[in-house]
Amino acid sequence: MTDKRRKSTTIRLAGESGEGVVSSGQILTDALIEQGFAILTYQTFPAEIKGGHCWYQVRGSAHPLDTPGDRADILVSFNQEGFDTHIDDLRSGGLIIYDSDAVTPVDVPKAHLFPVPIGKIAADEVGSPRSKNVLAAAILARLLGLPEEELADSVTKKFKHKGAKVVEVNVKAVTAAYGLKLPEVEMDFALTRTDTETAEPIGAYAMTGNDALVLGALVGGCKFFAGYPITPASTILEAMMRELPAWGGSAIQAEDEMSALTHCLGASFAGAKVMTATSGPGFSLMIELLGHASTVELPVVIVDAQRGGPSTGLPTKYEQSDLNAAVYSGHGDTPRIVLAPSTVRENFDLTVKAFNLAEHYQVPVILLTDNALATRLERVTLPDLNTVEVEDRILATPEPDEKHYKRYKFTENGVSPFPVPGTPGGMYVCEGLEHDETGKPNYTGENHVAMNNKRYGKLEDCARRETGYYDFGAVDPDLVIVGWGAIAGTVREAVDRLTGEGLHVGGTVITMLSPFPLAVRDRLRKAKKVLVVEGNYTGQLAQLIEAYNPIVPEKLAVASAGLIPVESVEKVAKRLLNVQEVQVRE
Amino acid sequence: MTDKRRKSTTIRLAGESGEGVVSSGQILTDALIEQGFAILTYQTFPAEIKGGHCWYQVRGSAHPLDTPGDRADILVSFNQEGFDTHIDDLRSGGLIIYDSDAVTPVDVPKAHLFPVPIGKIAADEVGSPRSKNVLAAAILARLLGLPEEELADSVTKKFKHKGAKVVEVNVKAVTAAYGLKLPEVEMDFALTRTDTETAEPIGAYAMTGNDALVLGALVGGCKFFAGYPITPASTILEAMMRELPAWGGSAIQAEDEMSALTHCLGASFAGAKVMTATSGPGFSLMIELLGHASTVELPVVIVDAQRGGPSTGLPTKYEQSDLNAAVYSGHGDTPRIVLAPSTVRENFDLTVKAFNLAEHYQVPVILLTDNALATRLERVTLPDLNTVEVEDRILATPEPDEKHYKRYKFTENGVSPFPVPGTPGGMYVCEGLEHDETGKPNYTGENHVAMNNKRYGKLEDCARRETGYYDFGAVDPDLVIVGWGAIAGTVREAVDRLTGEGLHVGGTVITMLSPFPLAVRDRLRKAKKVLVVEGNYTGQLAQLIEAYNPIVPEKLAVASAGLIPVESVEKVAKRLLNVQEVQVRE
Amino acid sequence: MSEQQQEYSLKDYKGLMPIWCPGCGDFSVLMALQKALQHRQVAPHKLAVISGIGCSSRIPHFINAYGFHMVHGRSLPSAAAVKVVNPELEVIAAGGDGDGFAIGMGHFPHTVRRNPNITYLVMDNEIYGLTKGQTSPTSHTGLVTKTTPWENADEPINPIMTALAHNCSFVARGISTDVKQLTQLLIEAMEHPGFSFVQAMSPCLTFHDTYEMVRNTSKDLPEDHDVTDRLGAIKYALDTDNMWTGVFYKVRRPTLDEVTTRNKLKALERNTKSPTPLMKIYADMGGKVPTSTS
Amino acid sequence: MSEQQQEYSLKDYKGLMPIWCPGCGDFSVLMALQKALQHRQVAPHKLAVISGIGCSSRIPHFINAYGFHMVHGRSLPSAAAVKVVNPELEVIAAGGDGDGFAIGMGHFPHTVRRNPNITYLVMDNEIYGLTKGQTSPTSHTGLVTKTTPWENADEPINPIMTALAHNCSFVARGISTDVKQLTQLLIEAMEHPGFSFVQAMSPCLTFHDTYEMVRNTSKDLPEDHDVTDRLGAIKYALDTDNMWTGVFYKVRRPTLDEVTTRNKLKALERNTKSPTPLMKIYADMGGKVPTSTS
Ligand SMILES: Cc1ncc(C[n+]2csc(CCOP(=O)(O)OP(=O)(O)O)c2C)c(N)n1
Ligand SMILES: Cc1ncc(C[n+]2csc(CCOP(=O)(O)OP(=O)(O)O)c2C)c(N)n1
Ligand code: SF4
Ligand code: SF4
Ligand SMILES: [Mg+2]
Ligand SMILES: [Mg+2]
Repeated sequence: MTDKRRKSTTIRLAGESGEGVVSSGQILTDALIEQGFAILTYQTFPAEIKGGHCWYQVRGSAHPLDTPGDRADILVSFNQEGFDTHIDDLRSGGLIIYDSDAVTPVDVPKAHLFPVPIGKIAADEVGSPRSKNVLAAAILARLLGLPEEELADSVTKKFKHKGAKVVEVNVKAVTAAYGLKLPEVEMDFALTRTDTETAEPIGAYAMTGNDALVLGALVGGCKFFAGYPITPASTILEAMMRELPAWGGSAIQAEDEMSALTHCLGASFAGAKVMTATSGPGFSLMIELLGHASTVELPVVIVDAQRGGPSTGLPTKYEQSDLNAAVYSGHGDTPRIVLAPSTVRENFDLTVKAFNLAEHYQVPVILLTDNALATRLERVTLPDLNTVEVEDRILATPEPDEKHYKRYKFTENGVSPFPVPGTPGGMYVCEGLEHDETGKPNYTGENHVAMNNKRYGKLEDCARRETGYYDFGAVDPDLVIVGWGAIAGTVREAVDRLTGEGLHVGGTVITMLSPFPLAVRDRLRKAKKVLVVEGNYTGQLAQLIEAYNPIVPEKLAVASAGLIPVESVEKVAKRLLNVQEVQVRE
Repeated sequence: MTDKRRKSTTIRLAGESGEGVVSSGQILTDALIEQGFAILTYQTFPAEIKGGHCWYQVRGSAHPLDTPGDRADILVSFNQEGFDTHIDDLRSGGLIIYDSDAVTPVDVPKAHLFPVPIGKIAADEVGSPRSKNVLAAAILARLLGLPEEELADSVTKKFKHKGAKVVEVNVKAVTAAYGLKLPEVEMDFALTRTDTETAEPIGAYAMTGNDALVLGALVGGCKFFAGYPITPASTILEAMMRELPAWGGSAIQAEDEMSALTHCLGASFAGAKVMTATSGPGFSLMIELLGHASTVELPVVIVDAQRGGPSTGLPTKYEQSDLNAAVYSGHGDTPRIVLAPSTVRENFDLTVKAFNLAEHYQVPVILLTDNALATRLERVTLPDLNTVEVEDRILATPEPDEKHYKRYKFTENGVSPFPVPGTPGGMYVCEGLEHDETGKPNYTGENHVAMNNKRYGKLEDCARRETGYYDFGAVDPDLVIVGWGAIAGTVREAVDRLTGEGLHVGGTVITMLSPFPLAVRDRLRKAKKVLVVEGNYTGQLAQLIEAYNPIVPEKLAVASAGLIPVESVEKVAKRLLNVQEVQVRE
Repeated sequence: MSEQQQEYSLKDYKGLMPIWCPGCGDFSVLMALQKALQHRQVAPHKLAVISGIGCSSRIPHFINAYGFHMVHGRSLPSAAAVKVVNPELEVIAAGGDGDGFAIGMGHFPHTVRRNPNITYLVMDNEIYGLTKGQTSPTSHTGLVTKTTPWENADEPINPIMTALAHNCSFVARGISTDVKQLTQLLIEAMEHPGFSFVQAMSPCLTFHDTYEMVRNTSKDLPEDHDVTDRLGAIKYALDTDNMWTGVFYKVRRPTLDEVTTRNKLKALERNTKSPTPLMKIYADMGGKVPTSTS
Repeated sequence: MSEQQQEYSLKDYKGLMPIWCPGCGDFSVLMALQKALQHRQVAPHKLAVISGIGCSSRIPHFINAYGFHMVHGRSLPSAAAVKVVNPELEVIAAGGDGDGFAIGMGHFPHTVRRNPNITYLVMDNEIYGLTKGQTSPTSHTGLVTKTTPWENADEPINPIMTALAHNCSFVARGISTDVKQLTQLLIEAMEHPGFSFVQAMSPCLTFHDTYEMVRNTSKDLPEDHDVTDRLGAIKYALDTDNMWTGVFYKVRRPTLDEVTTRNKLKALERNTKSPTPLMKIYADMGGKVPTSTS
């Protein structure tokens, strides 16, 4: 079975927040990164500041990864709750490492137990109870096949700034871990690099989705940012506050999300490329201004890093339930572009694209990411800058003594050249009332129709120019599995596995939700069955596809505060194909 | 042709705002009301305070009316702009009355001209330039067949409070009008009451949509209102500020729309039936709170009196483009009920229903009306109070010393009894974070799924209990014309005319947009063709139907700052039926 | 408990276990509030605690009462409405400095103007705690945080001054480290008829430890300070050397619930002679017109 | 016109014909603004006028300049950002009392705190004009309007006091009936480096005629009023007998555009030694690191 699937190992650590779960995971992740492995992480924090259950998952491989993995190959649990909550997510035949002084294993079928008195070793042998995290990380590193010296090096580097004493203790923890007797397990957790030459590049950087997004914005030419803190978009605000001045721009922490977007609209009116970032509740507050941006035709990129909704909801959990909000929110007929990246690399690419489209079409562009994508660390390749296309706004060149400049001039594709304030002869009023070509309020039916045509004409042009989705898997598929956002990785991996089993399954990832990529229709119509996978309750993408397509997609819509497992997708796909009986050779 | 269509006369007055256009129309309308005729008006104001072009249309009949009429039978124009702008909307063979000192008629095909020096008569003969409005109204009254004394009585009543002198002048204007020589016209404008006995009742009250809505709220038990002024919902706020104390309730003018809805949520939490009213821009500002209401399960009625969008848009024009906003706005999976009345009477009925559903399901209910419905004066029948069902919230009866009261208890239909603060033993936290049955925050996947099931379960129950649409016209139609909101009257009248011509056409008015009335599907599927008529650019209802139905409805979506004429609907309907050739006997 | 029905002990006001970081100032503020409630013997089921979002705004869960966890920044309008609908409830709005003076700033002056008879308790840590340490509107100029790596340049909001500017009918400041005084202030605030604003300095150990600052600069308002003297109160509010604590200002104005009740009485009285336009139609439809005597 | 390029006449500032009611105070305010602009010889293409929604907020159309008609209540954050992006523009935010102190209230204190170098002109008619006569936040207690048939019971917002409470760097009041003084105030406001707030009393003849009140109570601030004395200014602001006009207060604080420019310089300088984390990656990708010398 592994022949078609690339070798990877998935590790999950679980325990009480503050116990070292996350730091232990990070030490391991850093070591894997330094050793040149691909990694992809998934983390979930409690919404409380201190305490609460938390877990961290990291998957490592010598090959690029699509998901952080469903079931863990190795589970590490520092306390009983971690053990009890996650034991069912351990792969059959997997290994569970647990603090033997804190956990009493009950009823563990088909798993290997590896009790280690982690706390005790840390306190007594290493001499520092806080070294638990390094100890656990080192045990894991050893299982993954990392040599002791390399891990010691990595730990040394990591703790150098805390002084020699701390380094010494932690290197001791590494030694202790490598001295332990390991259990006999039939599964081989070691990561190997046998076929590195034929492998796809795994990339030079390990970045979070949010960092990739900010980099994309800066490369895309963002010169102004305003935002208000909110999980999981706060780190975008923080990065922008730190970075933008160094890039010759300005960032402002606003008093609320309405102020944030209003600042952006002012800056855009003044000619700058602008962005704001928020999550669901803040996005809901921006709706009036989103419609305003659309009407006055100002470029702006609005990031909605989705979290569990509705209302304040599940602030630290993954969910993809703001699609309807992004595509439909706002009174009146309000055109906007909505992009949805599905990997950390796409967070970079589509942010650049978001700026290009916003500037090209003078329209608000919503970038829908989500908590999983925002916080995951993923190893990525970044493009050479020369290959990155950056578009600027088409500027107006009025006669210096021009009167009644036509800011909203009717053109072929609806885009009117933009006069930057300060340009002689370009004076106009940027107007949110319905207006004529000069920006003067005008409420006649003819004008309203013409202006709606102009505004939606831009979207139509965009729909013609942009593909907005990509396909993979079988060429003439019996079933197409459709996904968007972070869950698309799940679709990719599922299609990979299913085609590996000889099934005619294709995948489609939709990266542009508005304007809806109509060409997707043909592919979906040709397929015998369609399955839409998304992390929300009502099946918002399925409904959107239906709204534009006279076909009935099957739904797999689950909002359960976590990524939908590849297995679930596989199962439904097989049911749809009536292939339950197909024998999967082990 | 008139045999199937009921006799009516449509009058349009046009001129500069402030010239007496509206007051003249109102005098005529009042007289018609007093004389027991059905009336239905349509007005459009300039968005400016003073000046600007305005017009007023009133249709009178001895029978109930569905629309204010497309083309005018009689056009009155006080100035050249009024003449030029509206002459094309005059029915062929109709009459145009104009101030002969202010208007030069050019190129008027198939219309009868009636030049009257209105201004001059008012100034010289009547002795008051301001009496122009009564003069014009009296000419019209005469053409409609109202006896002079009755009009004089009506005018006397209207101006009584301004003193004997004003009354005298205005009665003189009536006399002057009745003394004019009328032109010869083949069309008979007089309203007749020949078949009153068989006619449907035309109702005892002439009310605006907004007034009917407020009455519905008060009858429905509304005890708290908070709002912020905005056209065309300001008159709801004004009426509530005036009325509510007299009904034992309280109303608050808030500092913005977010405060308005927040006030309402507090009052609802305290146990009151609550409502707020706004228009598009204000509705967009309420979105975060709408999602909150949905999550914390608080009853609230939110009126969105739609106007032309997007953004500040066309503040005084009719448009129905907030459907998407009402149905889909808000991050996360956010259940809400959306009702859309289509007549002044339905404004009453559906407001009562909105309260009933809000209270029954503890869910926000959005009532989508529009500028046409809000401002139109229509003669309506109101029901006997005994026939009006009013529902109250199901209250909790906790044990006085109960601990951890289950405010969000799972039940059959998702509705949990409500503890009014002050009730011993019912203490809980009304929680916008995802929560368990007691209201305690809970972010597990199982709980989130269960709570989404609970919240959407209420909508499913509602979809089972409520019909949400009604049909008329042919029983087994070849074409079904679908409409919602103010435009539904247009659909009714069109179906009336088409069936009158022997065509198998049916009509469907959708009055509940969320949860979507799935039974509508069967009717639409059975029809050979479906045509959706709505006053917006993107065809929002058509898309909504498509989102829930694997059929392709044809669209007729027009946003042209006015009602879509019945004629246009007829034309497209015929095209779809391939019956362009059908001879319509005159 | 049924035997002592009339007597509420401190533990009768305890809700869920607080989930704040050890050492968080909010623990003491919660304690002061519970003591004040006990002192006033407010029946838990007649108490409504309404908050926004933030560490501090979690407080409704920690009190045995009817609670309402609103969205971020909007506790005040809902708290005011609760009092309008049910004037018999003791209504407390509570939250943080970000909740109240950033996203909630638009509602504060207007709630002050309407003067609902509620108490508003702001736990001011001069930082955004829940979102992990960003600059807040009360953060001092020059502060370096995750969102002000180049130093905060803004003039901080002065909550006491803001309240006084709008003629807030009760204005006081306490500190989490003096639970006794804070308890007293909260008792007085609840007893005051009208909108009572209490700023409680409540340090965030995790993201911006202001314990030292609070200790070093706080000082009781002088005994002879006249609480009816608005200008005098303003002087103390503007003092940048000392962080004065105690009651700054107190004035009696008609409360929102008094006004709405008065309007109802006026209107019901008028119903007998000249009902409102819609009330007339209602009567026509067979409805019974409510009057002040009915 | 090209010959006199350097000289702008009053008519160079005229835009579309105002559509206000005859007698509306806003005509005079517009005139004063245009005169002030002419006095300062601001090039029309270097002028940006940003407003919210209301009768008064229509003003961008009536001035020959770059205009931005924002949504209701949100002129300030956009005006501030315009100045940050292009400090060479003269930026004026303008609007009504409802726009600024009802729906826009949340942004006022925060704009004051950040101190962008812009001028904010509020045309205060103590009513909602455009929506046809509802009570506004500055309407006096007791006023009867369409929305307060039972009398307005709220304490009005005092805009001057509000500005002073947040240490607004320039605070002045003028009246539409004294165009000369108002012109002078606007000139001074534009010249002041920082956020300049000018309240212009501007009666609405149609819905709430305050001409008489303005005439009877307005009074020039005494010659000897010290504009650097915040408490002194507050005293005049709180005076309920006289409506004082003139400059109340003036203080020099770093402006938002100065701060953002300073941060850029700091950061660019640091780029040479230690670029920011993402700048490092950018350099790896082949990007050129900007520095203060490049
Ligand atoms: C609309 C919206 N924007 C942003 C947030 C994120 N958020 C939650 S609490 C908070 C600020 C908390 O600061 P404060 O009110 O001072 O409370 P503290 O945690 O310091 O007690 C923010 C920005 C949110 N929940 N909703
Ligand atoms: C979000 C939103 N709410 C309400 C309105 C309606 N509205 C337009 S102007 C206005 C108030 C105008 O008052 P003010 O700002 O004092 O200006 P004035 O007309 O008196 O000059 C209101 C409530 C709106 N346009 N947008
Ligand atoms: S983060 Fe700060 S405010 Fe929040 S609980 Fe911890 S100490 Fe208290
Ligand atoms: S309504 Fe009032 S504020 Fe508006 S233009 Fe007329 S007078 Fe001026
Ligand atoms: Mg705080
Ligand atoms: Mg005003």
